[in-house]
Order: sequence, then structure tokens, then C-alpha cells
Amino acid sequence: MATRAKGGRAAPARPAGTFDPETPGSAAALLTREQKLELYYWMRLTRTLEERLVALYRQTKVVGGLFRSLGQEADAVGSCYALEQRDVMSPLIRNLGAMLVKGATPVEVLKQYMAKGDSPTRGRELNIHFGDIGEAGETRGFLGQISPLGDMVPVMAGVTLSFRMRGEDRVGLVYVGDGATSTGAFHEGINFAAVQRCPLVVVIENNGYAYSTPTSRQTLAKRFVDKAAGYGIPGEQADGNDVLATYDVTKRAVARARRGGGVSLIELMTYRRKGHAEHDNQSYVPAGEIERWAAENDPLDRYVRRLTTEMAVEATELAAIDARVTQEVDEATDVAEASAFPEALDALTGVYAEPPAASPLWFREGGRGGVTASERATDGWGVYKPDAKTESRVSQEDA
Amino acid sequence: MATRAKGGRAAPARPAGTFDPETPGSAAALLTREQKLELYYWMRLTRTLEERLVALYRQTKVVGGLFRSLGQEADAVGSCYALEQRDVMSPLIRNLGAMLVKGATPVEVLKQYMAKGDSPTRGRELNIHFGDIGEAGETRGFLGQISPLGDMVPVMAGVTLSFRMRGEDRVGLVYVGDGATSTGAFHEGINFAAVQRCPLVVVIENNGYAYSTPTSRQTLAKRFVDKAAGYGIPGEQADGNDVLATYDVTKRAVARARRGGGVSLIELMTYRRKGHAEHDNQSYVPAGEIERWAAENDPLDRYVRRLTTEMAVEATELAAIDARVTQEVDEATDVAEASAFPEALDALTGVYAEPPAASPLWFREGGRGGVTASERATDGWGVYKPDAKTESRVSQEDA
Amino acid sequence: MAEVTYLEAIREALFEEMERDANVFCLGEDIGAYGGAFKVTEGLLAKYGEQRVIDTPISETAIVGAAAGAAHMGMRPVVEMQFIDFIANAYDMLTNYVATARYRAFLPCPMVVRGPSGGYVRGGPFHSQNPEAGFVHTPGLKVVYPSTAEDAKGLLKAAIRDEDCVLFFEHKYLYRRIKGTMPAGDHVVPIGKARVAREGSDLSIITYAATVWKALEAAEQLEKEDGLSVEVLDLRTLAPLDDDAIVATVKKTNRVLIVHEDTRTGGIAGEITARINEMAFEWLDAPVLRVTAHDIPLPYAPALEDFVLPQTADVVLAARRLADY
Amino acid sequence: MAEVTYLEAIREALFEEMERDANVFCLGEDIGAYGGAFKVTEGLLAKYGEQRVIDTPISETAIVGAAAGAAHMGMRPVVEMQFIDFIANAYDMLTNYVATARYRAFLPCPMVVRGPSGGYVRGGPFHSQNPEAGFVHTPGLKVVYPSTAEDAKGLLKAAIRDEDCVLFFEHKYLYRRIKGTMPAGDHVVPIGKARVAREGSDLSIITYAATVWKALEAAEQLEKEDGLSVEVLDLRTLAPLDDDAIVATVKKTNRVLIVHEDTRTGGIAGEITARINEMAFEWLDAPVLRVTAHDIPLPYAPALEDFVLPQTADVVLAARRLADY
Ligand SMILES: Cc1ncc(C[n+]2csc(CCOP(=O)(O)OP(=O)(O)O)c2C)c(N)n1
Ligand SMILES: Cc1ncc(C[n+]2csc(CCOP(=O)(O)OP(=O)(O)O)c2C)c(N)n1
Ligand SMILES: [Mg+2]
Ligand SMILES: [Mg+2]
Repeated sequence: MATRAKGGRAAPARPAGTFDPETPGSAAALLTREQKLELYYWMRLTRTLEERLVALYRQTKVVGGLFRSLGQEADAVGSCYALEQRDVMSPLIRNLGAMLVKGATPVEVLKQYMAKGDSPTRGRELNIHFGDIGEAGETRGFLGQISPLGDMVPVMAGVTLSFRMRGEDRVGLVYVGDGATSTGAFHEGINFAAVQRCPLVVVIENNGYAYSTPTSRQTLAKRFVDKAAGYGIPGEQADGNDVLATYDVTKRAVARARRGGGVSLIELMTYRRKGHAEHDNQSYVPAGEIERWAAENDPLDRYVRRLTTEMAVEATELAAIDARVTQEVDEATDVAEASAFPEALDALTGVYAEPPAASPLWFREGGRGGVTASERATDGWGVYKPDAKTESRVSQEDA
Repeated sequence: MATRAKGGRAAPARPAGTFDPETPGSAAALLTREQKLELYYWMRLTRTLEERLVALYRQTKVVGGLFRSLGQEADAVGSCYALEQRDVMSPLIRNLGAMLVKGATPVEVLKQYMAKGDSPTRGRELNIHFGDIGEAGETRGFLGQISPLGDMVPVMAGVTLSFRMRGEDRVGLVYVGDGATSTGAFHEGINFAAVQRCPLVVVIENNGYAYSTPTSRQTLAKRFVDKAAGYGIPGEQADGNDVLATYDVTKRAVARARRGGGVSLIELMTYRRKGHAEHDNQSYVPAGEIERWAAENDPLDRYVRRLTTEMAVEATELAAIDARVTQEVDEATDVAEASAFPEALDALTGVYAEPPAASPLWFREGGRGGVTASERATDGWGVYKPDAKTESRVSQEDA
Repeated sequence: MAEVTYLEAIREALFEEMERDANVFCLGEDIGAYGGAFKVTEGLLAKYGEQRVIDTPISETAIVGAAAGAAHMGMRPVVEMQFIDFIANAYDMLTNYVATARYRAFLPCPMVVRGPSGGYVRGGPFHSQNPEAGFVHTPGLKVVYPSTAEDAKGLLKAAIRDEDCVLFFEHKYLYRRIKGTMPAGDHVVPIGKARVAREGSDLSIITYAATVWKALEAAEQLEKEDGLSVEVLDLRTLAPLDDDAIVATVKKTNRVLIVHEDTRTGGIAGEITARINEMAFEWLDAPVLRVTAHDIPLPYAPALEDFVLPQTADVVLAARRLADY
Repeated sequence: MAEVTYLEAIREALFEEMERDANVFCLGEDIGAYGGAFKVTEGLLAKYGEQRVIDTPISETAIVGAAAGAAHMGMRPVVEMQFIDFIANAYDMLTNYVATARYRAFLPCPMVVRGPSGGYVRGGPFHSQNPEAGFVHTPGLKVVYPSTAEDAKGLLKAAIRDEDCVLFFEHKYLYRRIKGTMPAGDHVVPIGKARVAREGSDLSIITYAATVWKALEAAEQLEKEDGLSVEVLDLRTLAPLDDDAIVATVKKTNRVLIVHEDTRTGGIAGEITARINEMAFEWLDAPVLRVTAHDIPLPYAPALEDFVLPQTADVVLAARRLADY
């Protein structure tokens, strides 16, 4: 395990626990060369796609904020690579890599950020807040997050509870940031899942900061993984910038969940090299810290070194992957840019299954931008009454 | 430390940690004979007062539910005895003993349960939901709880934060049940207090059940005190039915808080011998469990044995205390029974500082039971308008 | 058919729906061996086992969140809040996660959150609440609050079958005080339809839950003492509101009194008044008036609680004023 | 005096109140070194230090609860919600603990919870909310939502000095778009008083926060194009509502349009309509109407957000209909 850059927090010399009976290193050792290159592909795709998003953001084509996972690609990609397609993963804002591994496509991500009408949420939600879950064979198995931090932990407790109840051979994985561990939802959710022995892996991505708040102001615990004992579950810490280490630790936790062992907690040590979002100038970060992590502990650089030195991968092979990635992102950008923004009226559909659509409010009926009267149309006072226009009290009394 | 009764959960052989530099036993060793008898007095008062409440409950003089701490008197009394008057304690429903130690009087408790007009909350809140906090010299230093479990932990974080901010030499202590540790509020509050280094002691009373739910369904953690590491604070477990042990462990945690050491967690092992409230028939409890605890691990019996054998206290001395307690409870009962129920109109005062009172709704103005018009009286349509009665549109237009 | 209480009617609905659909399961605090604080779920554990009747830790956010997750995957969770007051502890999860799931993510979230609600029982400020207004205000949630045993059963069955999240408020004052005869067969009462609890022509009282009974008592008295014919509309569903039924009664009587047990300011009487203004202003012969609780946290002592909550006498007085207008 | 933005006005209030009273302190997520997500608290840490400007863990329940505890002991905490949307995570603590403290326990709880609120900024469903209705519904809380820089400053100062908990909603769309000239000296605007933002005689628009500006724009247009004289009442305080000001404008114009950015059902327009019915029904020449957001979780894409939220054109249309009634 690589040592941490100076000035940063120290990485642990050894994993803290072990998801017995699996032993550390056992899972990663089984990866094929092809799989190892695939890991590289996903990390590169994550980075390139985000870089493209930055360019689009500067062109004001991204509608809202832009969130980066620069320097964290290994933890998202490696951990999610431990899942099968039938498993369900719940990402957070820095888990673009995990979503790609789970089948989200660059064009979906680009359309989401650009709020396009044919984006996965049809322009309703922002950035990577989208998902695809349901039947094992028919869906890719990732769940769209909401903003309030911690809430996905209880939800994933329920998703995995359903696996347990139905005897399905499926596992769940939920990511939380170091900051999100302070929320009540995290606590309630992980405790609930633990006591219900849900097949769930909880991954804490410790990237040193929650927005501007360093981990030292988030908790006094020495390690986030120390929280595991309080829930009666095993916990392991791993080097989040070593993609094979993150794969390994997660794969073992997933195996434990799959054989009915219940919840495991993983803490992946990494570092957020960009601000909370693109607008954040990181003035609160000690001088030199970012640069050291970039220079000494970039997950892609580290993996490239490892692939080329230990695994005899040629630089040309990697360059070919890079080129493929660029081409995919280029193509996705073209498609996303060409697609249309949503129609205003689409806003009205699907708050409930029944009724499937709401009516526009009366002052919008026949109003701006092609808004037409709904089935329940009226131009009476305000609303929804089939008879509001035709009848009036006076005429009724006259009759 | 006494061993646990068979069939119950095992008590720990040794305390789990230590609030360094204090060593286990050091605090209790300093108690005088008088103080030890005082501990007996508080425990006996707790039990006798609750027995009186049961009698009143059967006479339907208690308005709501009745909550017992039978078998838990030692943990409440011993832990709270570790505080000074200037310190602030936040009790839960089983901490009648702690409240008495902190200065709550039997007559206050009786009036609360009977919803009397001169009870501490003037009939607004039930049972032991009342308090007295503020300036160190002027108040007794206990805070009224609300029902939603866990909420008092954040509040006590704030109370003790104010001590730290103002450099006051005061400490806080908050009780939570084993069940309440599952709440988000507990988690958020203890983490907040820990990271802010508030002078706060958190006491988990592990009495084996939360309503009907055994601790095994509340958490997978082996011991609740294992949660301490997750907050980066020390934790100790102690025998909650040994009043000197509960005093000792708490006194050392209080000392730690007082010298700026921050938050400590204590788990007191005890057993709830009565149902959640008087109506609960405890059908969910394994056969014999309650009887064994009653026979083998009653905190008063144990303490009496210890006082008489190890500390050469005469049975007559204890009988005298018992008699004094009975007399006090008798007198308090007379006073409480004689006092009046609240006036309906008192309901209107004090939702806000300003205005200090609300007006009765218009349909109550001059209505039943001596309800008189408020300053803002009206018998116009509905509300509060000085001119609603006198003016009407017609008369205004006529004028 | 034998009469059953409001509480038993709810229990029947749970048994029948668990029997009908293996995806239905219950979760909450102390609902298993103990059968729930009010014994609503008594017998469920014995019949359906620990897999489908889950005693949870004390963690309302986790319970609701887990229900949502399971609902996404095709289950039909029925959550019990030990007292509905503690729904406040799941407010974020309900309003932000559950209510928006279908709209923002096209995720089905068919689940029920039910629990003992309301006052008149000396429960004090934290065991007597009527928190419906905050949820009626949340697009994506449905809210039901029955007043009769028949509706309690029929609406709970509808709620469990609904494709969206339904909050099902049970009035604890009615649990054992009200009885009804259950219609034979699969008795389902549609969500979104109000019920005319009493026909009348002089004025309308629009209400729901326990105050339906106060309104009916008042109507009786008004008929006897004043010769007034009072219509009582029991909303039953609070979201979506039954606009047709509301408008129909306004057009019939031209005078409306709204009665609810919830506090006044921000209670749903305001919403109903606004809708009446918009939909049927011309039919009003008098202002829409409200009889509600005072804007006060509900106190414990009987004299205080009785003062703060709306009583039959208040309804009578207000109705008289309205009739005289 | 120089003009300052709505945001700077809030910051000025914080500086002045921290200077005036050593018991005032701020707590919230990222409010210290970073100065808050919108930089409202920028500079506070440098001036007042870590004891009085506290960066907290991400735990809204703990933040609000700790503020309450400190407030009991004589402090004057000012809590920042990073976005007001996350106040849902403290809903139990605010409505059950804080709101009832004085009533049930005679405990003072002088504290402010403030935060960026509202939409029109492409924030999506969780960074655009207007959660005021749920709190206006809670006895024991006060709720303020200013539309001008002057009021933002003056009301925040009043809120910090208030003896009870005040929720202070700041409209993030206005943060840097609106400017005002601060009155000299100790500028305090009393809580509970509405403001006539524009005088008029034909119809009244009752509104608050960002839609005050939409109403003013509409009034301008209606004057020019229709010759209508529109009064705009800016409520400023939502709890307690200024009944006198509401009644005064009704009596003056006899036609009322209520405009709010919040969703329609259960939004506070309903409450205002009910009060107008009760207090001034005879003065109404037309139904009270509402222009509001649709009952939909607020979507992100500009076309969708613009459709769901009320716009100036909607106000114009509705006002015309009302004037024609
Ligand atoms: C309950 C809640 N409170 C506050 C926020 C605002 N917020 C969004 S992200 C963030 C920081 C998250 O930090 P962390 O969990 O460490 O994740 P990271 O961004 O480092 O990946 C905050 C405070 C939120 N989304 N939810
Ligand atoms: C947030 C919340 N949920 C549910 C309840 C209902 N309730 C009251 S006491 C109780 C059990 C408490 O158990 P524990 O914390 O172990 O305390 P004990 O009664 O054993 O002293 C429950 C579930 C509550 N008061 N608050
Ligand atoms: Mg982080
Ligand atoms: Mg317990």
C-alpha cells in the first residue's frame, strides 16, 4: 500500500479489520489482465468526461453546479467494480466513476448536466442524480441520490432488505462522504441495516473535506471506520487511491454480504483535489496540500505506473484506451448538445401514478408557450371545475 | 462487581475503559458515611414515591401513563450524585431518582402526574417532564425532557457549549436509553458535542428493553459503550445496579469534563423490571427473567447488604430513613392532592414572550367556564379585529 | 355481520392485505411480539412471522427510508409510527425522498405510513398531534384520515394498494369508541372521495377525523334546538381534496363552516377556504368560517386540553352565527 | 449612504448584532473560514474567532438542538442552514423542541435559523425550496421572509433580539440582484408588520419575498396597459401575520390576489384567504384568488422551473381577471 503524501493525513499501514474468511489481497489477485485494463478505462473515462464537463461549464452549457471527483477516480471505480450487474449501488456526488462502471453512459451524464429533455430525469434533476433500478436482469442497478446527505443509507437498507426478504442473490452498496457520516440518517440507516442483517456494504469515502470542513471538525474519531464497532459490524480501511486496493476490500465485503454475513463498513482514504464544486476556490486548504496529492498520489498516475511496471502493460495500449475514451466522450458530447431541452408542459406529468398528470393552473391555461388546456380545462376562477365556466350562480338562479 | 443474574445478559467483568487519569474506584472511595446514607435515602425516596404514584394511578388520580424505574434506582441516583448543583442534568423517563438528587421534590412530581395547576408545568406537560435551569446559583440544574427520544442530546450539547464559551465551571449530563441510541438525534448530538469538546457526560442506561424491543433488535453492537470509539471519546461500562459503581464511573467522567477533557460515554447495565409503562403486561419478557433480577439483583437490596455488612450501618438507621421517606411522601401527597387543577384560560398564556397571551378564539369569547373577552376582544367574524364588530361595510358606506 | 371497532377494522385491513399480497409487510417499533403500542398489529407476527412483521430500532428516518427502498423493489411496506407525532423525525425522508421519488426519478414508491393521531385523550403535547397539514402541503404524498370504522378499513386497503405513498392517520380517540359493520367481501374505499355524513340544506360543516363526530353531535343539537338542517361533509381524504364534493355542498347550502382539530393558523381549513373562494365564491351567502384548535402546543391537563381543542359547543355556536349571517 | 445588496445587508446585520451583544454567536456548516455557501458570513470568523463562529458537522438536528440549549442559557445563537431545504432535517427539533420550549417549560429560546431559500435559480428540487408553510403552522415559531435589502437587515436585527425563535428566510434569487440604502444608526424593522410596497386602489396583491418584485413589475404593467391602480402588500413577516394590514388593503380595494412562490396546496395563501373571509368578507367584491407555484417538486431545467413557478405574466393575467370580475 502506498504511503500518503507528506502534509496529508497518514494512510494506515495495514487494513484495520478483515471481512473474514476472505483475506486482504485475495480478491484483487484474481483479476485478469483484461479486467485490470478495464479498471484503467473506467478511471480514464471518469476523468476525461469530467474534463469535458468543465469545458461545457465554462461555455455555460452546464445549467447548475459542476462537481468533480478529480483524484478520487480509483475509489469510485475500484469499489463499484466489485459488484455484479444484479447488485444495486447508490452513488454520491463524487461517484461518477462508480456510475459509469455500473452502466451509466457519458451521454446520459452530459444530458443531465445540460438539463436536456431526453436526459434520464427529463431535466427534472441535476448532475448525476439519476438511476436505473428494478428487476435484476432488466436494470443496471444504480439508484439516483437526493441532495440531503445520508438519506440514501436508509433507502439502501430497504433495497437490500427486499433482497433478503425475497431470497434474491443480490447485494447493495452505498457511498457516503466523510461529512455525511455526521447525519442522523447515516446512523439510523446503517444501524437498521446491521440489525436486520441486510446484504449491504457501506463505503465511506474519506476525501479529507466536507465542502470546506476538514474531517477534524466533522468527528473526533481517529478513523471513520472506528464507527463500525458501534454498529456491531466489521470495518476495514483501505487506500482509496489504489484502485486494486479499493476493489479488493470491497469485493471481500460484497462476498461477505452475499453469503449472509450482513453489513460491512469500508473507509476509503482519498483526497478531494478540486473544490466542493467548480465555484469553490479552496482558499481554506493549507498551502501545498493539493499540489502534493496531485504530484505524489494521483490514482491514475499510480495505476499507470503499476500497470506498466508490474503488469507489463505497454504505454501504447494505454494510449489506445485514452484515445477510445476521448472519442466516446466526443461523440457523447455531440449527441448531448444536439438534443432538445424539455417542453414546459412535461413539468406536469408524473407527480403521482394517478392522476398521471396535473392540470396547468388556470392562469396558464391557453397561456404562454403553447400551453394548452388540459383535459380538466376550465377558465373559471382558479381551478379544475368542469362547471365553473358554464354555470354561474346568477344564471342558475335565473333558470 | 456483582455478577449478573442467570438468564439476563452478562455484566462485564471489568470496566471497559477509564477516564484517565482517574482510576476506577477512586471517586467512590472518597464518599463519607453520611454521603453513602444519602445515596440510600435517594434510592428509597425514588422507590417509595413511585409506589405512591402507583396507588394514585389505581385511584385514577394520575391523568396519563405512569412510568416506573423499579430496579433502576441505583443507576439514576448514583450517576446524578456525581454532579454539583451548578451542573445541569437532563433526565429521561426512568430518571426520577436523578431528578430527586438534583432537587426536584416529591410534591412537584406528584402534582405533575396529577396535572395540577400549580405543578411545575402548570398542567401543560406530563409526568416528570419538567425542569429548572438557568444561572448556576439560582436554579437546581435539571432540564425538562420532551418525548421524541434522543432530542435532549443535541440540546445538552448546546447547554454545555454555552458553559465552554463562557468559561463557566459547569458540566452537563444527559441520559439516554438503550433504545434512544438508535435515533439520529443521539448520533448527531453526541458527535457535535464531542467535536466541540463540550463538557458533557452521556449516560446510556441499558435496561435491556426499549418498550418491548430487546437490545438485540436495537443494535448489533456487543456493548453500547462500543459506540464511543466512533465519536473519538472514551467509554466505560459499569454495573448500573451498584449505586457506588455508577457514582464512581460518573464522577470520573464528570471530572474529565470539568478539566476540559470533553465528552465521555458511560453505559450503565441495569434491568427494567416493570413494563414500559403501567399498562404494559410484559408478555414479551422471557419467563423468570424479571423474578431473577428482583431476587438476585435489586439495587436497594444489594446496597442495604453492603451498607450493613461492609459499612456497619445498623438496620435501625435504615429503618429511620425509610420512615422519614414515607412521611415525606405522605405529606407531599396531601399537598398535591389538595392543590387545584389549572384554569382553562391559563392555556392561553406564554406561547410567545410577545404577545404574552393569545386571545380565545371568537367562538369561545364570553363562552363556557368564565372565559372572558381578551384585550383584543371582538365578536366579529372570527378574529382579533378591533373594528370587526362596530364597523360593517354597509354602515361604513351609509355613513 | 358483527360490529368491529375502528381499531379492529384497521387490523382487519392489515390481515386481509397481507393475505392477499405477499409483498405487503409491516415494520415499526414494537409492532411484533407486543402488537404495537395500541395493539393494532396484534396477531400479525404470529400469523406472518418475523420476515413480514419487523420490529425496528427507534429510528423513524430509517424506517421510512427503508420502506421506500423496499417499495422501489416491488414490496408494499406498511410503516407504523408508534405515535404519529414521531413522523416529524422522518420529515426530511418523507417530504424530500419519498414524495419526489416518482417525479424526479420515475421510481414507484408504494408505501403506507400509518399511526395513532389526534387528541382528546390527555396525551400531552407529543402524543396528541395532528401533523397532516405539513404533508397535505407536499406534492407527491397522499393523505387519508378516516372517521368511521368502515372507512378506516376500506381506505387502508386502498392505501396499501395505491401506487404512491399514502399517509394514513388513525384517530386514537376513535380506536375503541367507534364501531362499524364491515361490508362483506373486499371492502375498498377509494382515496380522494369525501362522504356526506349527514344531509342538510341550511349550512355545511366540512370536517374530518374525530371532529366529524363533534359536527354530527352539533348538527343534531342544531336541528333540535334551532330547526337548522346541517350537512356534514367528512373529507376522509385530505390529499387530494375532493373538490367536487366541496363545491357541491357549498352550492347546496351556501354557508360553510370548516371544523378541524388541528391548530388554526396553517391548518387545512385555510386551503379549503381558498378553494371555495376560487371555485364557488358566487354561491357563498356568508364568509367561510373555521372552528379549530387554538394556536397552542396541546397541553396535558383536561381543563386545558378541552379548552384548546374544538368542542361540540363551539361548533354549535359557530354554526348559529353562520346561520344568522 | 452607499447602496448594499440584500446579501450584504444581512451580513451587516450579523456584524452589528455580534458587536452589540457578546452573547450572539453563529453556527452552521462552512460558515467560518469559507464564509458560508453564499458568503453571507464572510469575515465573521476573522473578526470574532472560532468561539463565536462555529463550523459544525453536517447535522442539522444537532445544530438546531445545540442552539436551543445555548439559548436557554442566555446565548443568542444564529444558525445558518446551508440551504433552507435542509431545515427539513431539523423539523422535529424545531417543531417539537424549540417551538414548545416556552409554553411547556417556561424556557426562553431566543434563536434565529436563517438560510438561502427559494427558486428561480436552477437549483433543482433540493436547493430551491420555500418551506415556510410548515413553520407558520407551528405555534411558538416566528417566521420572517424579507424582500428588500433594508428589511433583510432590519428584520434580521429584530430577529436576533427577539425573545423567541425566529426563522429567517433569505431569498437567494435576491441576494445579489437587489440593493438598498441602509438607514443610518441602529436599523431595526419590527417583526409582525407588513409593508405597503406600492399604493393602489383597484386591487391588492398580497405577497412576500421574491414575488414582491414580480408583483411590482405586474403592477407597473397593469397601470400602463390597463390603467389599473394596484396595491402591493409585502407581508415581510409570515408568523405572526399582520392582520391589520391585510384587512386595511382589502377594505381599500375590495379585490385581493395572493401571490406566492411556494406550491399552491397548503401554501400560506390559504391561511390568508381564510382570514380575509373571517375578517373582511363583506368588503370583498370578488373571490380571493391565488397565483402560486404548481403542486410539483421544483424541476431543474429552465423551461420546467419557469413553468412551475409563478411569473410576472401570471400575475398580470390573474389581476386582469380579478379586476374584470
Ligand atoms: C443534510 C444536508 N446538509 C447539508 C448539505 C449541504 N452539503 C452538500 S455536500 C456537503 C459536503 C459533503 O461532504 P462529504 O460528505 O464529505 O462529501 P464530499 O463532498 O467530500 O464527497 C454539504 C454540507 C446537504 N446536502 N445535506
Ligand atoms: C423518536 C421517538 N420514537 C418513538 C418514541 C416512542 N417511545 C417512547 S419510549 C420508547 C422506548 C424507549 O426505550 P429506551 O430508550 O431503551 O428507554 P427506556 O424506556 O428503556 O428507559 C419508545 C419507542 C419516542 N418517544 N420517540
Ligand atoms: Mg468529503
Ligand atoms: Mg431501555
